[in-house]
Amino acid sequence: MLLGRMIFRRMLWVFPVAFGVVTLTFFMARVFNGDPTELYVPPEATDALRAQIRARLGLADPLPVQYVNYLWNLLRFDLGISFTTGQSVAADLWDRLPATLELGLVGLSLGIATGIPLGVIAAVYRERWPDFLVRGVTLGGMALPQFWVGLVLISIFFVSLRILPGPVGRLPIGVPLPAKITGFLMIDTLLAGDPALWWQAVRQLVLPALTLGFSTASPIARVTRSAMVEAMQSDYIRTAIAMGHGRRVVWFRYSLRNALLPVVTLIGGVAGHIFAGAVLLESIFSWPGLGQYALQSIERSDFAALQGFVIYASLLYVLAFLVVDLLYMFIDPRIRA
Amino acid sequence: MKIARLPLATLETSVVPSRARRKPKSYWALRIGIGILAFYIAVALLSLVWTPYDPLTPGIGDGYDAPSLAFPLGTDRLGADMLSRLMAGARYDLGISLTAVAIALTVGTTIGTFAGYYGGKVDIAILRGVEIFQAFPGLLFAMLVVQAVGAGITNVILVLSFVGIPDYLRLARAEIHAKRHWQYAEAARMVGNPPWRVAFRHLLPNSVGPVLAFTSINAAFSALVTASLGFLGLGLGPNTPEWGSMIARGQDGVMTGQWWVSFFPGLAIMGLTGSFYLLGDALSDITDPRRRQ
Amino acid sequence: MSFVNMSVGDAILQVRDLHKIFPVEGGRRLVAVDGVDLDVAAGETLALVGESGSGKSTVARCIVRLIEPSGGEVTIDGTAIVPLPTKRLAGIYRRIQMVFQDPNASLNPRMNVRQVLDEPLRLHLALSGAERAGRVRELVEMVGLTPAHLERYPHELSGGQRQRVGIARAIAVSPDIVILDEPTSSLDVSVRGQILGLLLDLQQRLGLAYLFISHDLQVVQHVADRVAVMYLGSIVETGPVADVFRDPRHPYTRALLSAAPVAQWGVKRTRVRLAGEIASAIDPPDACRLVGRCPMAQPSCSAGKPSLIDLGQAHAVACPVVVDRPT
Amino acid sequence: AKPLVHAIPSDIASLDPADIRGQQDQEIGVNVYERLVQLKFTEQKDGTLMADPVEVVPQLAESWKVEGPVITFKLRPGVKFYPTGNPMTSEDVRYSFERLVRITGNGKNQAGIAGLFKAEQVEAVDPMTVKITFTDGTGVPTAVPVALTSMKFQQFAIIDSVEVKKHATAEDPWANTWLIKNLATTGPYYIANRTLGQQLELKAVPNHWSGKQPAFEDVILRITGNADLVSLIKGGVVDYAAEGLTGRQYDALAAAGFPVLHGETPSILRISMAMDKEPFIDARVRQAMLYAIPHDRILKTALAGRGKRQVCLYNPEDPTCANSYEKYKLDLAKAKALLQEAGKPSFSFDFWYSTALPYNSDIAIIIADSLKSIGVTANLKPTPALQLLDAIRARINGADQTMSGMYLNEAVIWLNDPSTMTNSTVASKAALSGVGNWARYSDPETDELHFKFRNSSDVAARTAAYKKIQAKAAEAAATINPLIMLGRTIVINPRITNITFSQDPYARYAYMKLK
Amino acid sequence: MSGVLLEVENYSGAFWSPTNELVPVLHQVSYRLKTGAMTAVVGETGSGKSLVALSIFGIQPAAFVCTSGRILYRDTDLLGIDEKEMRSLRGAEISMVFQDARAALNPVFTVGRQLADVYQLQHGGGRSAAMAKAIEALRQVSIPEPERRARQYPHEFSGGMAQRAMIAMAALTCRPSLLILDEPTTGLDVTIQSDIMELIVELSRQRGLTTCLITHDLGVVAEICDEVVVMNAGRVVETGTTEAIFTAPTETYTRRLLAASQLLEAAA
Ligand SMILES: Nc1ncnc2c1ncn2[C@@H]1O[C@H](COP(=O)(O)OP(=O)(O)OP(=O)(O)O)[C@@H](O)[C@H]1O
Ligand SMILES: Nc1ncnc2c1ncn2[C@@H]1O[C@H](COP(=O)(O)OP(=O)(O)OP(=O)(O)O)[C@@H](O)[C@H]1O
Ligand SMILES: [Mg+2]
Ligand SMILES: [Mg+2]
Repeated sequence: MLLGRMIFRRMLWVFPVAFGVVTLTFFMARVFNGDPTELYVPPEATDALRAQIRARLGLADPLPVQYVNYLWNLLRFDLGISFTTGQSVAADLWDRLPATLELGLVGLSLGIATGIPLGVIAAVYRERWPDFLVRGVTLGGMALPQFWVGLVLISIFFVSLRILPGPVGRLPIGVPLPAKITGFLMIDTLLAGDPALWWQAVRQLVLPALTLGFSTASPIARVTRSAMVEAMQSDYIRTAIAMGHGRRVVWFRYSLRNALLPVVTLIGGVAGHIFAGAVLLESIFSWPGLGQYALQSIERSDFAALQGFVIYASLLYVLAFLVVDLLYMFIDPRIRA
Repeated sequence: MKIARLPLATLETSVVPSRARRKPKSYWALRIGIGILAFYIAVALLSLVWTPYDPLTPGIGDGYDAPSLAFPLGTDRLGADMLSRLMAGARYDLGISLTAVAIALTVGTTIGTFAGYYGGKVDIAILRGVEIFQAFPGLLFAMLVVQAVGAGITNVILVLSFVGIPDYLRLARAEIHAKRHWQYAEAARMVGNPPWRVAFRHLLPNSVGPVLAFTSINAAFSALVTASLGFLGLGLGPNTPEWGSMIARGQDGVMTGQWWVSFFPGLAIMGLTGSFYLLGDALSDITDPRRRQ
Repeated sequence: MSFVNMSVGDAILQVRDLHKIFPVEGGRRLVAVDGVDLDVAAGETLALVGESGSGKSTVARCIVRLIEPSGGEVTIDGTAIVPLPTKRLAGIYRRIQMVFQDPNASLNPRMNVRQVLDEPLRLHLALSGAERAGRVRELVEMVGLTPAHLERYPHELSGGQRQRVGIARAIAVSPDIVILDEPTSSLDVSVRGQILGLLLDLQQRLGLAYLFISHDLQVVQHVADRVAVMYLGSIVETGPVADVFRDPRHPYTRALLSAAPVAQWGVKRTRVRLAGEIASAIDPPDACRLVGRCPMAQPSCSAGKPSLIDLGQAHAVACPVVVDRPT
Repeated sequence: AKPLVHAIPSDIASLDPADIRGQQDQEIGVNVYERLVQLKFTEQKDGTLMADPVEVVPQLAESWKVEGPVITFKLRPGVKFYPTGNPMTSEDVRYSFERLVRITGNGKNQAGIAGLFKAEQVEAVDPMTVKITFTDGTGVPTAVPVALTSMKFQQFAIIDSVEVKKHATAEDPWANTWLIKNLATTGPYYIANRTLGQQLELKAVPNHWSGKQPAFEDVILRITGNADLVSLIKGGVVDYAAEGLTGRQYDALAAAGFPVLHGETPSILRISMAMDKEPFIDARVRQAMLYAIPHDRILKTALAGRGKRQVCLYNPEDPTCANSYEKYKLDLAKAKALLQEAGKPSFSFDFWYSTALPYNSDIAIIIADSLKSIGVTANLKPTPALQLLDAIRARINGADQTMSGMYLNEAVIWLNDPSTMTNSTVASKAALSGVGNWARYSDPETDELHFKFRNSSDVAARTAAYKKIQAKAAEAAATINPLIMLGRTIVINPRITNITFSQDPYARYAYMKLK
Repeated sequence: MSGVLLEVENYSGAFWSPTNELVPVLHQVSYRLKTGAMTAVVGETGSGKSLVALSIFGIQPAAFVCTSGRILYRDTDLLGIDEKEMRSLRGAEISMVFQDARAALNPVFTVGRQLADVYQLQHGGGRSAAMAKAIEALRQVSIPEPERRARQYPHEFSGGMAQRAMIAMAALTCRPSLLILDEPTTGLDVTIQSDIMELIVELSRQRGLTTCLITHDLGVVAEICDEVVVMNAGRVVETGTTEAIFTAPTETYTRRLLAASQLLEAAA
């Protein structure tokens, strides 16, 4: 009951944050980015034409009126029309979401699936060679720019070894997408009963997912390691050992469960970032996801698209932390008290 | 039964190796981290007075000259000397991340200390505001602002420090908030210290550990973001020998065999961020209260 | 109102009807201190005993305004501390000081002994640098340290030495009364004796009054003139140490005294047992706080919280049951 | 058969010919729509097709008649729209052109250049005949010299009026929203498949009216973002790329056996100097800048040798081209002397350019380096496109004076005619002219000549006038000083031939063939 | 008294200091725990009481190095056996109760689950049977409403109750012969302390346990222990029966310790 109320209170907090984010985004975009009219007019247009367009874009109103209009439209999920795609921003985001989610989920799972065991290994072999190895590799994973790792992987696996396909997005060129059911190619291809297509999609996914996995596994491994080290020095682990529990039980059941708490927080943050689009990564792999969309809108000052994207990304971030907090309430009984 | 009092034993000679589990941490991470950082600083300082060639001058070589005696790290697309640019780049990447971190650190911890010590409504208001700012993904925020207000060192530094402030604020706030009822803080109040003195003289210096450890992480992040901005062409001026933009300038060589143009700046970035991370590791270890006993 | 815990002579510290309520999760109230009256006379030691969580530290912290009391009055030599605007607080710290339980935690790890002792002098007294240095040296010697210790940092001192520094800091500005919150409980037995000796010695030399908080009854017996026993935010028994220890009246006092083992061979105790664990101080009912654990509980115990009943010779107890039926 | 894969840097924003928003939209436009007339190509030795700068040949119009300001088009019979099957009539042409002038956007502008301002100027005489009366900006019928040539541009595409009208609504009377995403075309290709942000697949229209089927039944426009094109081309996944590659990468691909074709299309790099502000008030200072431009270095280092020096204000193939800028060869001594003479031996200024094009920075760096040797410091100001446009506009309108110094840009001279460019960038700022005159160049004689001969049909006098204008501009060295003709460089898979080059820098898939 | 269950023989050890030197902390520690007896190990903080006890379990801090000596349990040298053998002894033969039971219980599992896990480990059997045993054990240490308490988490327990649960785990769900208690009542309330001590005495009498009680509370020792080992600065100073130690201490250190805890001549 108390738990329910805590969850509810925590969820309510999303709204003021969302409102803050939207307001900030709006004014930041208006104040910093100037007048988008120029995007809509040919360079040699006359001044009268410009005024006409300005009015059509709703930019002739005073700023507060624009702001209220924006909020009102937002309530109806209307984020405006993107100049570069000619689509409604909401539809654009929705279209690109599956690509980002799919890559993000696979990359994140990869990161979690390797990061946590690596962290555990490093912790239990603390200050011995497996630890140094893990720490060295993960140090690289954190210190190397993601775009750089991606480039290197492409040049190795596509250019030199030619065992993986090039960075052309989710499917090889010329291969049409299966009918959109979930938007996830891993699922839709199978639903369409086309395992060959599934395999093609998997091959396209390998390099970007590896890059993403590498850069997410690294912090996860490091946090896991230090949390495990801390947990393993705790009194309750000493108790578990003294009661005769075996090493595996001690590590994976008793320590890891406690060590997971900071890891969950980290994963929440990382997931927030990833699902908001790994900007440079998607761009390098021409992955048609939200990150690439964001980058393009930044490069072309696509006002509406950018604003819509930032709102989406921030809300996602807020939601990720909401999920983390809720998870926390389930993992850590102390918080429920 | 009574055991005779044992003679004052000097250190036993036989060390039983099977029970000798491990040596405690020698500060290798700290040493390596400081070593690399010192090297970078030295290079940055040296580049102020000497580089093999002028790092800003194009056309010294033909462009894409492979590493040779004349150009130990080759030349870039415009024929500028890579080694000179790499050396000068230390100034920018190091300078930017350190300055940004210094600003974020100062502003963030000051506000955080106030919020943490005084608590109450102001504290809650600040925390909520910070939460909103933190909802913006850092790199994206930096890209957005730099794209909007324009490139340039000052802008990049300001944006990076702005991105960092919330973290310091929260960290300092949490530390101070937790410690403000510690006995030495109360003792400090009882000897007549005004609140600000308790907060800044007594509490804050004792929270440097976590803050310092985070500072390294933040510095690494700043260096990476600087490089990413540079890579996107959103960073500093176009001819600035910043490593990220150097990678971007050399990106076209990756697949055509001129690997050195983007390889060396990549290495430089990794060295710098790596050393920051190592320092962060070491510092959080060293300042861990359990180690301080 | 009847102040049964009257001290000999004039009270230098007076606490009247002190309350402290902490708001806790779910809008509930934790009543940590529930109407405490205390008097401490100049040069006297009043011990405040009771189990963990009974509110001893909270009383102390309210008195020196480290936390804001929810109600009540505190005066020191006739000057009010509670209530008093926070801005004027600094002045009272010249009259009243405190020594904390954990000498380790109460010293700033980044200040050496000299800085620790210099700070109160600088903040309170208009002294020149040289005068302060002299005073600092005087202080360390007074607490049994040597000037060589001045440059040391807390981690370079033993627990006993740290507590000496804490004591020196408290007496630096020559207060009238020092509150000692379990000053020896985190020290080793062997050091405990030395610190207690030092405290008694200082009391004699400087005419200090002590409010001595402890749960170690042996120590209390050793140092205190009078004792007040606290249970869940209220004082349940008070009186001269000798009387209370010889003839404890409140069931809780008896249980407490009988639970303390004596480090002597062959001494057998007859324990007065209390059932179960200490109740919670959250939203307490208006009843005797011991109800439910008390072996002598009567139905009437649940009807209202008993107040102290004077037994004469400054001995008072908050239990009508034992007053009616003496042992 | 294997489809033709064309790598494009970003997705298409709009398919509506009247509302074209970017380069990508234009590229798709020339391939899916058709116009009354089209470019005239001649095959070169290397197998590429080079478009004639002026002459046009019939496409949807079978023939036409020019009578002063009036052009009467006879439409080709039997042309059908795909997929509706509606026959093309004069109403479609009239409707298409009416949309052009009604919708706020790029099309309206282009129509104005051609001399088309009002819907009433287009008249459907009978189902197969359209009569257009061209006017100047004030509505006076004038024989606009570029009227016919303009008709070949993508904006003048003929759309299926019957189908489009079905999608018109009260808020959107011109069905703009529908046409942004849908086609109503007679063209050789239709969009078979589109994945937003990833790719667009074209298929040849079955039984096209021309009776010719393209060699590539299937064309895929693949959005590659920042992905490395070299690896994609080498890996054989991309057949055609014209953007996103550096000179070095072209060289490397050429060395690897991939045909790298360079066409000298009139894409001109030019600099303007703010002549109303220090340090560029003195013409000698401006001339000194031009004498310090290292054309050869720019060509070699930044452009890998592709391109050539440009010495005319106008299209070099234009008869009005007078080579007036020939004298500004790299001559540092002369530059120094001019500065000395002007009493400004050293100064610094802001050097503006857009970040949109990768080689802009390289060129700016090289120019700045050269200027450094004559004691002048150029503060590079790479600026995102929107901010730059904003600032430029503010300066031209006089709303904001923060911009000064030098401005580097690239422009394509689509029309082989001097009037449009002169009107926009050389003539003084007025309601209908000077909208691109960043330098604020102002010369009464130039203005007079321009307005007098702008629409003149006296070819010789007109040519002389513009030569005069050009010579004056070169002397003043302020507005749009031409530096380099960049041209267009394309890399293709060796299996492909018949690549087209034209003033509009676009690929035309229907012409391409397999070797 | 009868035989010796455990004997610590000349046990010495050192810590690696941060500067990579070996700092000796235990010097030839020797004492015996007699079968069925309750032996107290007393001494000041840092005298090495816990370290020896942890060494018996092989769970001494990682930086600790044993430099010499043997720990014999039923004639097996515990220092010589491998991890697997050691594990089979833990809980089954030797069991331990730690100070601060709330920290010694895993915060993210229910108390019942932790007890049941140990029961299953030691005795096998199904999960629900183990849980029933766990509840039973909680009942035996006088925890009211054991069914409900078993479903609670350690932070929901008071210190005294957690210590009871800890004792239930170490002495009841495990069935050891030797029970080591490291300051089991420090930090608890005085009245609760007495209750816990009484519980310990009762259980060890009932089950015939050999008990080793580490404490610095001499009052407790005087009251309940049979034998006393006095340690100081990593050395055993004196051993003997409680009566002997309290009535006729031979070493000055022991005398000082006794005097201090009785607050005799305290000011000295
Ligand atoms: N800041 C606080 N917020 C909420 N509750 C508090 C706070 N400080 C103390 N309490 C509660 O007030 C009650 C009295 O605490 P206090 O520290 O005064 O007890 P004590 O008698 O000094 O105990 P101990 O012997 O453990 O020091 C306890 O229940 C405690 O949990
Ligand atoms: N991890 C460690 N690193 C270095 N020294 C240690 C470590 N743990 C314990 N020591 C040292 O070992 C010695 C013995 O410690 P031990 O914990 O056995 O003492 P103890 O008698 O149990 O004390 P207490 O009564 O405080 O529990 C002490 O001097 C202590 O400082
Ligand atoms: Mg207390
Ligand atoms: Mg111990």
